[in-house]
Amino acid sequence: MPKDELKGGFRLIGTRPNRPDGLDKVTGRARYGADIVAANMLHAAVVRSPHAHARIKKIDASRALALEGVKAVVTRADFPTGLTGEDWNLQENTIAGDTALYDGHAVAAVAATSALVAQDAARLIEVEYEILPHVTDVDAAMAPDAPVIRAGYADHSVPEGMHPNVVRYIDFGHGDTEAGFAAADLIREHTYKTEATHQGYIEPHACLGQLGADGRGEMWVCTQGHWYIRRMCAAVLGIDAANLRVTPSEIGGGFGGKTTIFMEPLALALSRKAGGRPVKLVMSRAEVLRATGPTASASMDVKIGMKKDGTITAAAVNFRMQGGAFIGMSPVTEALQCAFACYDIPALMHEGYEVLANRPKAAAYRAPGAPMAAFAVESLLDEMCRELALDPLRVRLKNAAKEGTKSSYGPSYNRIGFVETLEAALAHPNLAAPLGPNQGRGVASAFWFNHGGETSVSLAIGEDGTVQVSVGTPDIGGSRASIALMVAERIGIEYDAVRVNVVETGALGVNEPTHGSRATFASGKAAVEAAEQAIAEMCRRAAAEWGIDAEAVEWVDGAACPAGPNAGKFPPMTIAEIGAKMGGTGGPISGHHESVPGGVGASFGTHVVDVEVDPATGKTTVLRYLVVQDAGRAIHPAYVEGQYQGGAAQGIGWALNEEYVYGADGRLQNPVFLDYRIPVASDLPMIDTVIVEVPNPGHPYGVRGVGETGIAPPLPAIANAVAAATGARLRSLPISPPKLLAAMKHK
Amino acid sequence: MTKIHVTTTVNGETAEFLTDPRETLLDVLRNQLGLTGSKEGCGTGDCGACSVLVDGVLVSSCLVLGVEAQGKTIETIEGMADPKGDLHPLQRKFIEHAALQCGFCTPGVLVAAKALLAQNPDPTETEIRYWLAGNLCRCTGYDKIVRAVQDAAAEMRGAA
Amino acid sequence: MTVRVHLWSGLRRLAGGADAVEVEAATIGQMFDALIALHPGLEPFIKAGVSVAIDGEVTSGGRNIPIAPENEIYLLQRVKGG
Amino acid sequence: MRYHAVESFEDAVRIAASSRGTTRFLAGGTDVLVQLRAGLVQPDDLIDLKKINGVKDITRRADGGWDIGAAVSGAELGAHAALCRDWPGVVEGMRLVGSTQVQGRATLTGNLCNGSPAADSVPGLVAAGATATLIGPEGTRTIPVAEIPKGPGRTNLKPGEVIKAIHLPPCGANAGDAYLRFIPRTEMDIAVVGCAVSLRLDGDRVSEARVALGAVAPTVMLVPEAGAALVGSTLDDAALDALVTAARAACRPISDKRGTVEFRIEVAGVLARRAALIAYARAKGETA
Repeated sequence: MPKDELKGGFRLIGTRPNRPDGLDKVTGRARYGADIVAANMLHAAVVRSPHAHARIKKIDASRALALEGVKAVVTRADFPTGLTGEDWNLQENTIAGDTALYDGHAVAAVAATSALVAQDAARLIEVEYEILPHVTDVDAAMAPDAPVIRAGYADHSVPEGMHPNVVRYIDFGHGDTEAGFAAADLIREHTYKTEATHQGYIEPHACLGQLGADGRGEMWVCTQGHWYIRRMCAAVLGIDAANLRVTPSEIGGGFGGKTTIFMEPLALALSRKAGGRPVKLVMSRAEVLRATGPTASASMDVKIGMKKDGTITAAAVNFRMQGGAFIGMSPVTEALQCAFACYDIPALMHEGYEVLANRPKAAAYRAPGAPMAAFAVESLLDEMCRELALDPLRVRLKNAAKEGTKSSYGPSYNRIGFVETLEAALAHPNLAAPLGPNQGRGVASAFWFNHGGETSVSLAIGEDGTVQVSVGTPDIGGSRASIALMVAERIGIEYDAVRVNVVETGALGVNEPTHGSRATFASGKAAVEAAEQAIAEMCRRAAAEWGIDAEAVEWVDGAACPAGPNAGKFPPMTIAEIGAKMGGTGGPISGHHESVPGGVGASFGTHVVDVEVDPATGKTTVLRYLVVQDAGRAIHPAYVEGQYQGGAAQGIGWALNEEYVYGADGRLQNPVFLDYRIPVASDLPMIDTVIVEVPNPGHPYGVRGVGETGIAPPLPAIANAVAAATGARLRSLPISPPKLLAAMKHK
Repeated sequence: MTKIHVTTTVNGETAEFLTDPRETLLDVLRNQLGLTGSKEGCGTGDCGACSVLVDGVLVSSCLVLGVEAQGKTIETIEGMADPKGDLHPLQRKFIEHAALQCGFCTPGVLVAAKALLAQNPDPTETEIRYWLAGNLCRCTGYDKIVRAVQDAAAEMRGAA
Repeated sequence: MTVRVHLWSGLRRLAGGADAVEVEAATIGQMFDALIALHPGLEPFIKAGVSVAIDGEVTSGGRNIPIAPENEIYLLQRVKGG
Repeated sequence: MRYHAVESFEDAVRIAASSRGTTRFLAGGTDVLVQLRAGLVQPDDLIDLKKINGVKDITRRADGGWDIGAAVSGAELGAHAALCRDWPGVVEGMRLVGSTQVQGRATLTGNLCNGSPAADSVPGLVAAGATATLIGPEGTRTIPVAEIPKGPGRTNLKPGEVIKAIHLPPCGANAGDAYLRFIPRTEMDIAVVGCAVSLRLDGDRVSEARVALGAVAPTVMLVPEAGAALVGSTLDDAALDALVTAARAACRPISDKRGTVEFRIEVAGVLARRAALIAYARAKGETA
């Protein structure tokens, strides 16, 4: 790949064409998880535990099975035994064994001829529970008297003497923190808490599964990653992965929550038990909130040492996070790694504990761990800047990590664009907007790694010179468009001449999901590599036709051309001409690329928010919002802006209103959108964006992932703005009006 | 369970179906009439993904029973483009402004926005935001949705 | 070839307290094997899955990835994404 | 479940009386369908009132008051200019219920019969002194709206009774009303606190005032002391302070997922003050 392309000067990249799936999505034609039917299809419903922690003494399905139209009931007894590790965790979460571990944990499932009959039958399945003591709060779960959720699951890292609910301990750092703190003029230390939140995708999980007695099956499912669905379902059911063909539907949002399985194996198990009839299983919103994968709740201690000029001399954090009743789900490692990743700090210590609690098995949620860490660290940083009367953006600039900085999590940075985001924020007009009474401005920054991951892409030249690209990363937010732009740019054809299809598991090698901000980065990079292969082949075909060496042919603007006057005088042979006669020149022309792409570029962001707080009620209104983030290069700027705006909106929701509320009985109190309060249109202002472009040298067009970073800064930025407006500092989220009003009275 | 026969008009065509009285209009549209453009995001009237017009009134079809459709005129997303397939200005502007990411809320937002412009051809940003407050979108932060509605409204005013 | 591998502090306890360990290796796989041979306590962590950052770039940790003495090599806890 | 689309209230009452199981009346359906869907209620008989003649009517009586049919939606209420002029607070309370989509269906009677202490339309009706005509197996009766709520999810309607219509008194001269609620978002939430104020002026002085609070007690309640605090005043600071004190003193809230006891009491006073100022301005003919 010619590196000078990093400088820009593109024909298509950076333009904003209509997305190829747009027409289907504005006409209602696009098919999502629940939008498909199959002949002879059954409908399923799931019986869920109403208890946070309970032994399952008996399940009696006889009344349900007697109901007309009921075809199958499954319990854990219908699943294979002997699974270990994460496979066992997945099975255990799919359907409870001898113990229900959280409110909403699946206990049984039923398939019937209609959804109404299935729901009626589910109510007729009688489950006898012995209620066990439960714990849902992370700090309470670590206390000596906490009920033990699962004994013996702590891994090798956990120090002796910890409660059995503590299952993992992580520590890392560098430098001499003692000396660092000794060199500081100001040391501050506080504890911060964040509640669990949900990804809140509007499309509930839905699938249509079919599995025969021969162990062969198919599944249609809304997911961020159908190979993950295939592998996980196969493991949970004890079937061969290759025998399960999984086709992804269009996906109605995921944000990390659709990177794993929840109820998919139930549909397959019911199908197998019902003689192989296809089974459709669609979650209700309450099921989504109770029994899919919200993020972790966190309790975090932060200590920072700073000189009077704002130089950070040392910092230490201790984070505790619960990710449900299953080991390995809390993003405490990522949270620690992100905590100080924006800064160049000589001495750092990170410690973290993963803790079990009677809550659903956490899943990834947009930059998992980063929002909590940012809330804790960026809040404290802001407090210290205020105390020292320093400008918070300039303090960030003073301590900013740059190319060559040894990162807080270990390795040294390559080219990164954090400084550029701070400079762009400082230059933005929002920073000069006047503030009125009860108004305040807050800033915060954050980092996310981004991710490469297993990637397999195929590309084929059509007989008319158009190009079809097969990718394995579901399109959540415009990745078909961005991949088509890159392929069209490279081949030198029109954007509309490239069709990008998201294909099923049978059509490509294994692909990781659309997660880790990787679709445009990894599938895009692989698609460009595949295009290179096809271009090389097209050059060979032209060379053979012209009777010259393939090396003497170059690819220019969608056509093979003789490279220089010595190669011979031939008119350019266009891709359409090559495609039209490929049957006679050696057969189909395609390109294919499989890799775990390196060259991942981290993305940094800086947000600036203005809020107004009603002094009488503690209600916060977001007046103005600015997102500045390094995209590397924006392939389709409109969808980059969309990621920035959407991430900010989710972060604003997390900061102000969203939280999992558990009652004393361990039941989720707010499993509906009425009370799980995601931002509505009237809650938000326009969200201003600045796309900083510091190209990632590891990608042919300079792409960094852009999807995740933007969710993290709003949590501290809003807390900082609220503190500026009211003088009250909230160290726990959400900043709900009752909490803020109380803090304002007691400040 | 006895099913009830219902005759109704959907997107200008007569439709007949048998429905269990517990089924919602959304169930009927999706499962019986094959009109899966209306989505179920919550089933409780909180998300707006199932928005349709019944006799010209914007409603959540998850909060209407299928039997209530008797004799009514229903308009869904599938009827928004003209019969030749030419998109409504709102549909076009949503694509042009990248006002959709995952696209799941989009049919409901479009139906609701169309109802807004029918009674208020020149809505302010605030009016658009409050009218659409019952249409949850988790992807976009609403910015591009509001811009697309404003732009479509301007075009429709100009064309009128 | 001798490469220098930086450990996160949780691993240092299992490797005699040093923040970096020198082993003979030309690939990531050889490096893992040499680390385990030198400090058997590292085995469960390496087997559970770690990421390897080479010159600042987090790789897949594939065993055949070449490494050289001039590389900056870090072991990292595995990172997920949303 | 049997579905009955009745053409008269008498038929509705008769079917309800003859039902051996659970009966629900369907007007807007925005609460009933949610309960149905969640499995909270499984009616044997669902009686749809919308085909009854007159249930969609908004009628001005000869005395200047208003009769509002049982199936009039929030959107229809809001579109009625004359009613909005007379009782802006009543209408704005109803208009806050749910989304635009919900407004297309939800009704005053449904909001009232749901029995929620947080029902947004009820404080305005109570402050206005609205009454409701009920029809049941024992005949027809008219009672104040304030007497209908009994506790969370419960009403004083007798078994088989249904609301035919809601009646607003004539608003009269120099009167104004207002409703405000507190929610953490801007839309789509259940009220954490609600407050309606209805008052009449004699010159600059308040001659009559009624204040009703929502979500701070098991039912929406009229707070006579709060109204009394305003009477005779020009809404000066002392009167407003007395109003705030009286409103807060009347609160008997609970702490739940939507708010704490302390917050609800505090905000009840804040809303009372703000709603009184709006009602006062409206009574003076100022737009607000």
